[in-house]
Amino acid sequence: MTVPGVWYLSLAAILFTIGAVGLLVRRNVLVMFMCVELMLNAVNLTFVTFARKLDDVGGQSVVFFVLVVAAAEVVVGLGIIVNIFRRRPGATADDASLLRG
Amino acid sequence: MEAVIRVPNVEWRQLTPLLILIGGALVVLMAGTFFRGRKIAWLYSAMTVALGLGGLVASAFIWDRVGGPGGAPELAVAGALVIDGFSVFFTVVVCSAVVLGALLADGYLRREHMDAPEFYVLMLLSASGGILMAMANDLIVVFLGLEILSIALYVLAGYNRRRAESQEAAIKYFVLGAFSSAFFLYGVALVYGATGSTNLSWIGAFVRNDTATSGLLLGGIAFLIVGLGFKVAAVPFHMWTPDVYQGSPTPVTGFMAAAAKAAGFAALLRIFLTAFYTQPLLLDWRPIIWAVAVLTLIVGSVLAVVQSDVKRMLAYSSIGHAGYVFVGLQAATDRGLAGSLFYLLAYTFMILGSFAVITVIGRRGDGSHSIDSYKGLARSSPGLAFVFTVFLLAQAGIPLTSGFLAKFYVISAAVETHSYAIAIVAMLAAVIAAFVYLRLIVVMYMGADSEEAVTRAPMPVGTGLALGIALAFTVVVGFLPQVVFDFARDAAFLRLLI
Amino acid sequence: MLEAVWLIPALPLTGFAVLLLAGRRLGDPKAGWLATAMMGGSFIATVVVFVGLLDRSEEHRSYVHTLFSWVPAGRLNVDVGFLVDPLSMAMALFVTGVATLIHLYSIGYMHGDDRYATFFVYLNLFAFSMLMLVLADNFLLTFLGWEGVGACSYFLVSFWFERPAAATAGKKAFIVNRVGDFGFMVAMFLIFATFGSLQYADVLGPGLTVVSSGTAAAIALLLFLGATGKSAQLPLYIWLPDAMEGPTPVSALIHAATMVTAGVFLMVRINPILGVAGDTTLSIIAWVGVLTAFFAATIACAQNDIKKVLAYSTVSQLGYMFLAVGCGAYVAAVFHMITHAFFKALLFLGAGSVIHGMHDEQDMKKMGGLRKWLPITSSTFIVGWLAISGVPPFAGFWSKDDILANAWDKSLPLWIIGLITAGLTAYYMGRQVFLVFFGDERWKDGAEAHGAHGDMKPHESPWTMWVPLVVLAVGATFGGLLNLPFHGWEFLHSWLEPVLGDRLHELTIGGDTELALALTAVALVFVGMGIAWLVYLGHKLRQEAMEPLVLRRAWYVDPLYASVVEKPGRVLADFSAYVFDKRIIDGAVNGVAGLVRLGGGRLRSVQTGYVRNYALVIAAGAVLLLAYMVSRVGI
Amino acid sequence: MDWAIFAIAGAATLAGGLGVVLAANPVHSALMLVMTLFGVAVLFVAQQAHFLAAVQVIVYAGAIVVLFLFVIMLLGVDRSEDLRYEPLKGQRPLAAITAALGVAGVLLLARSDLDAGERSVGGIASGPGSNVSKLAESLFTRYLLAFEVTSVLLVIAVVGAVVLARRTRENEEEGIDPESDAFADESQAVSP
Amino acid sequence: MSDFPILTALVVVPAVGAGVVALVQPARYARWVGFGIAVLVGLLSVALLIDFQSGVGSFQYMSQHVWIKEWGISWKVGVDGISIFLVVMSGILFPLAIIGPKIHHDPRGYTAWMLLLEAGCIGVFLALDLFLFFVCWEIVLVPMYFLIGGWGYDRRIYAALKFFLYTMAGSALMFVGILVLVFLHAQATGVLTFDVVTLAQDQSLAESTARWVFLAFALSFAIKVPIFPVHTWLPDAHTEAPTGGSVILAAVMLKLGTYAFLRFGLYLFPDAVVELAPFFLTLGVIGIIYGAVVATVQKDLKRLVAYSSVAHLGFIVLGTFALTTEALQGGVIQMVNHGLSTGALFFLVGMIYERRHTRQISELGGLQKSAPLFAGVFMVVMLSSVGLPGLNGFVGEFLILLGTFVVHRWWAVVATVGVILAALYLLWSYQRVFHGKPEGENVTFPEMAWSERALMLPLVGLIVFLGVYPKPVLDRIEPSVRDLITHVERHSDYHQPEVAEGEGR
Repeated sequence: MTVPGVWYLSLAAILFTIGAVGLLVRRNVLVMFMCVELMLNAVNLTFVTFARKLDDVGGQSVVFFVLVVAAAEVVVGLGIIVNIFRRRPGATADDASLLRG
Repeated sequence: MEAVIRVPNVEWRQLTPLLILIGGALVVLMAGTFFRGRKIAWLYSAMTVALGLGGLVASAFIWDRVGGPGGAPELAVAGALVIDGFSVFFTVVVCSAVVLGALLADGYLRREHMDAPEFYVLMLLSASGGILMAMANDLIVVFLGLEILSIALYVLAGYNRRRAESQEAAIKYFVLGAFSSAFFLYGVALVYGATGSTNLSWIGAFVRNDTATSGLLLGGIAFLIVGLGFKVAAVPFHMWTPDVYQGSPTPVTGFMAAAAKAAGFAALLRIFLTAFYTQPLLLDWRPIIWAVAVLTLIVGSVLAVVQSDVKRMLAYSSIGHAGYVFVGLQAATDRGLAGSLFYLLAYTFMILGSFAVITVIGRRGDGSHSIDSYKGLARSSPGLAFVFTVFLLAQAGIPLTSGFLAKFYVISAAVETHSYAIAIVAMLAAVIAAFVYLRLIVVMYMGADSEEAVTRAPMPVGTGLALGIALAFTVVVGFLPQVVFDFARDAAFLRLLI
Repeated sequence: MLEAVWLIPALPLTGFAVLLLAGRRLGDPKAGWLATAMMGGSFIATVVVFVGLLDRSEEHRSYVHTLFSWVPAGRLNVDVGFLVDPLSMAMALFVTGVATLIHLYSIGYMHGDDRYATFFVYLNLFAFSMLMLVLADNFLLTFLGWEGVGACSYFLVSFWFERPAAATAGKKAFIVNRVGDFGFMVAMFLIFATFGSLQYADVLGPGLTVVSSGTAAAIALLLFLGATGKSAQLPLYIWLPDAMEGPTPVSALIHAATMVTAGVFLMVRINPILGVAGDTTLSIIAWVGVLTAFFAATIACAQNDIKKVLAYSTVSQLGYMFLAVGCGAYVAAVFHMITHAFFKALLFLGAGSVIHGMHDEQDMKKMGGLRKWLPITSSTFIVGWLAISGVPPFAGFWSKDDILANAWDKSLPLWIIGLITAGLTAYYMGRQVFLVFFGDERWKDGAEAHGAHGDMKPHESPWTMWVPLVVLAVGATFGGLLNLPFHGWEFLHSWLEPVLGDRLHELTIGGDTELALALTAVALVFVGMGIAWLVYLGHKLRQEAMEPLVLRRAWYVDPLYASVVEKPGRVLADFSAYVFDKRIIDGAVNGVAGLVRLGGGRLRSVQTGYVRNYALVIAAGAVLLLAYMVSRVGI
Repeated sequence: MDWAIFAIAGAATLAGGLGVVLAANPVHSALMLVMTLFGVAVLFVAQQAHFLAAVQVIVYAGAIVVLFLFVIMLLGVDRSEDLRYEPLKGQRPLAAITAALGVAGVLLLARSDLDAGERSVGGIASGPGSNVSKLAESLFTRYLLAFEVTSVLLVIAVVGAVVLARRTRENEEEGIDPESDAFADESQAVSP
Repeated sequence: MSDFPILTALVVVPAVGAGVVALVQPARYARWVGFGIAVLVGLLSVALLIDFQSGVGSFQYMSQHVWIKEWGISWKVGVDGISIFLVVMSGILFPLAIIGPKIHHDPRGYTAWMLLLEAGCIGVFLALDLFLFFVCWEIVLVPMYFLIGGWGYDRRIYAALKFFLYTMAGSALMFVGILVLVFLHAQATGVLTFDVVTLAQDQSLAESTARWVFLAFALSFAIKVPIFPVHTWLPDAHTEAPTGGSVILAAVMLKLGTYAFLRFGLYLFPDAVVELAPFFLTLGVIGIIYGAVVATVQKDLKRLVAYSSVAHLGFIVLGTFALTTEALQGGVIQMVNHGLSTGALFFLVGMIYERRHTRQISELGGLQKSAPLFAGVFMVVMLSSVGLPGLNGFVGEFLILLGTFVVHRWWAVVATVGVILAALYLLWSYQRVFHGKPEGENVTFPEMAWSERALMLPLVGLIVFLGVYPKPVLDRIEPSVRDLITHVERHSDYHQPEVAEGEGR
């Protein structure tokens, strides 16, 4: 018996939330960024689940694009991070708080 | 199994603006690889301007076919895009932003000794993302457009590597942008689950047939609002805006404020006024837009009051401007839509003009943005002060500027649908915001004459040109708006194409 | 000839205009002569018109000459037009006459003043305003004159504006008058609302029959409020004594002979309304009049300033006139007004002559024995004294007697108070004459003490000053002839008949009673004079005992007003301006701005600069939207 | 069987996710991320998305996580982060509340009508034929534009990376160090 | 004259003139060029007055050009008896304000802003299209803001900001009000138009809606007038503005509010006005008394005059809401009168400041000794302000009170008290400034220069003329006022009460 979609979706929702919370509580920019990846994975899982439930391959295609986007984001994001934190041990997001108010 | 895939027809002619920008970007990139050097930096700027203008011209041709009262909107590339007046309108907005942005970037890049070609490449590609969002008829295309627009902007925001603020802007924009696009994507997923497709036509058709309230769909809508609200800097998803606007290189800020916001709204308007434009759903999302509009108006103007950095001030005020566009969306009528469109177009010129001035005043190092830097500007460069004053007054919504008509249009739409409360809030927010602009004017014209002689900031040709264009648009449209009013009205024809 | 009526005010106006433009160039004394000539011309014009009116039969002695439409608005139409009738002509005659004399007097009196021409500018303007007041054919134009004389009074009282007292007095005169004008204005509104017009012809004519007595009473009392202001009656008399800060001719002209009688004139003018208004209204007027008369007389008994005495005396005499009006004895009122104009102008000018001769000394206690030094002045002054005291056969006797008889006719208390006042009048005027012209030459002590003025000698005035004195003395002596209480001699009575119509008051008492009353009054007058003689010449009684502080301080009315009106007003105004307006109203405005700033500051602290905070807000926003959507679906 | 796979893979996914968040050392976080990615890949397979599962492993685990590790090494930020300490007051409780409400919200909204949508709009996923060819057909027909547009994304990524990584000649000439400490003026107050 | 678009010219000439002045080289000619343009406008306005048909109540010289087609927005201007004199007054005062006061820096900027202001003000008086009206209404804020902020005194920036924001806050609501009116009208009749005449004729709003919309309008007007309790921007703005600015502010800009009450209040919302009249009458009366009381204790001469404006404007409000022919006529003529006398007062106070560099009453004194002519002129102007019959101020005040009394007895009676108070504060301040012995610098206080005499002559001349012979003015005002009242009567249950004998004598 196949596992009902709702289980997958719940799992995805929880994963998404874990990612979101991770971004909120972690100070290391790289870890924060990994958390974004967690969120994207959760979304991917959701898409795939819906694709199965709807018997529609479109959902899977979308995941494909998400992967590409994730890759591009990672490249640029890491570039930015490298640029900033090359000399900052800890790569702490909280350090970037010159601008405020 | 031998599978034959029938590749759908690609309507190249309808995509010309997009192709011009993307292809042009590649050309610039190539040129940049082969010819470097500061001497020909202007060339890239000129190319970009030419490409932007090319986009405008191409738009004009497309407008003839699809826009206007007699035009026939059509789907393109297997229903992934819609070519209609609306998309053409935003192509015009974004291309205008490209032209102005490129004009003022030239002087900036040379002043700051920064590499030119990649800047323009990124700008052009980013613009193409924006146009894509406006044309998109598929949520995943919206997402891709959004990412194209954003990722290029992340890089542009951090383009000035000598300024810590620029770097900080980039990282903040990037982290939060990625965060919010995850939300957007989750929204797409939920909508997909609820309707079976990411294509707006399908979604719309499904929603119209299916009367049951779908929780999934509503959740999806909520997350879509989060993602796009972030892009257009709507409260409470606005918090990146002041920091990023302040930190980014000034021309980038201008471009970002104009193009990214326009593109975000393009997607928002299209999604909500086509796919989700059904009576039961309207009841669900209109109150959200209402609340977001009110919050955006108030927070934007109130926070602008307490700023002392001009870029930051305008960042907050641009949040406020987003509020007005929301007022038009909230009306959810053709007039409201037209109002939002007109607002965005007028706003594009006002804000780019303003940031052009700020670019000049920023001086070498792009650092002097404190309000004190504007002291006595009316004496040292009266022309610049005057032009800035016009832009500020336009943003304040003083008559005979395009800014006034923009407010007039959206608030008319609100009033027409009997949304009086939001109309009043919008006008009061305008008063509060006016304080901000007046304060700047005060400093320029009436500030205590500082002891040290105010040196005249050098004014590059490109910036001057950008200022001239923006000024001309703001004033001429402010006085004789008929043509642009008609343009917005005809473009504001959003219908679900199936 | 009646068409020439416009000339009467036009001539002084011309004088005003010419002097305004060229007065400085004309200089001293040409400017004065020009003004006097204009005034004289005006007098002649008045006489001409008067003769013209005489030509007409009694029932046609009312002629309106309209110049142009002044304020045509909606249903209101007010013209600049002149009403020539017996009352206005009687007034115009004595106004122009007395004014001419005082203009003449001023030529000498003002000689050497820095702003000689300016003085005549004001004087001519005053004459013009007064004549407008008198000749107007509607309430509004009368009000124009009414306010005009008030303004001129203001200019003239504060003529020597360098002196703070003069400046304050002028202002006070104007403002107190304005209080009265309030009544006048409201009365006009009521008249318009009732009659739809402000023309005398419409209001006082046949239209009057439709008016209820209540409305009429309201109109009458409101106008009377105006009259109490202009004619210095209780409770608004306070400005007149202070107004003595002005040059003496001004006091004579404005504050004795003409302007202050405008209130009486107005009351007489509206006699038809008073008729409808009923007895209560008249009683109020009578009582205010008689009380004022008594009250002012008591104060006059203890004043040392030569002009202040005359000022209070004027207030007192005006009280008599209102008493007459209140008794319905309009003729008596007008009669007393005219005789009073003669003798009071005479007294003032005489006082001015004394002051002039004494080198601007006004304290009677520092005078004495001036009889020898100022023969003409003193003799004419004594004539004035006798006249005002009511010694027969001087003018004052006849007019005062007429009033007292009418008071007796109306009510006994009125008569008694009026009678006592007559005695007081004789007393304080006697006191004045004795202090100034008789007794020791006390001014010598002062001069010696000061040394500087050791060679000061009082001197008689130039002819331009004493000629008017003589003329007025003649008037004060024989003025009674205008209206002797004998059949066939009541000229004024019959002259005013067309104006008064059936309200013309006939005494109900017999000739014997009248005679008895007159004798009583004369007796009392002599008693008053006698006491004055005892105190101030005979030194039989201590002067101080007769001048209690409360009277010297004029019953403390000024301090009373200061503490009841001025001080609370001041506090209120300060509160309004510096607490209410600044703190509360403007504070609210600035408070809103402050609130925005405060809100901005608070919101600003949310914008911490930490990316994770921002992300939290985004997430929270997303959750909020979700929560809303959940609420849409239902849990 | 399906349940078992789901349970194991799901547990791995969640454990990996929690590991990413809770591991003090970023390197450990990256490794935990790999675990999650594998878990998700398994779940893909369980739902007939074979091609995606492969891509997931190749692209994510093979490229992205490796890139992360590179950067961690490059920046030398592999020191542990003190997770007991949170400089931003209230951040954690609020994050927890938000998360709880968020999950609750999504689940409440999703609970009733899971497959409310139209079926097979983008092409049937089940039935004969390989998953790869079906996906390919979908990508080259319905999602052709999106597919093409991803190229722009990649160009941007390349250009962006170049821009961000390059040392500019001008800067060196002028003696301006492009890497000069961006936060020279910023005090370290917020760092633990 | 029939073909010449004189009304449009009255707006366009100064507007273009402002641009010309801004570009004139060299700058020192700018002021004279500006003056010439302003005089030209003045002559045009006088020509208009001469050609104006008296006895006609409807709009004259109406001209209309489509501006934004589908929105029913057009450039529609017209003049009637209510607006004509305000236009002429502006035409006369602006040249004086441009050339009269001393300008210590950047005369070119000053002149250019002045001309722009003139265009805006005249635009408001002539506009018969709500959009055009609003545009002009708002646009005047900008030049005035610059005039106060750029050429004002110590606290000029605070004052300028306050002025701008306060007035803008008011017009914010009116803006919404305009749109509500227009769109409800469109929904009721199917015609989207901003045309004032059409909107007024159709009266398409429901009663309760009309009340709210009117209140939105009224708030904006009330702030501009200003009516108690939204008056506090005025003392600051008046005090800190340069002389020319104060003159225009008092003489012309405050009239925008009172005029708007007539043209866009009574005309568009007759029923709501009738209903709310007691409220506004009360505010007007409070303003009269309150302004006077507060003026009494002011220490700054300019501030005192400013508060006196609050009181005087209270009269105009009273006249407007009394809704009788007399009161309305009085209100209209009082607008002109107040413009002349308060304008002149501000000129004079400005001259005092130029000479003594102070406006503190306590630092002045005895000026009548040093400068008798100056004092004389001041006296005449002041008496006009006090409302002395024979000078212009009286005619308006009297008609207002008279007309109010007919319908609202007690309001009129209380308002009349204001007449006493006016004398109190003005005379008292006159005494402190001009009477007494001059001391210190006041001894050498210079007499009026010829240029100053030339400046004051037309004002004093008009003050006297309008006091003595207001008939030509009243005659031209009356038909329009009559029409307006008839309009109000037709669209509400109000009827002007009869006075005893009806028409005239």
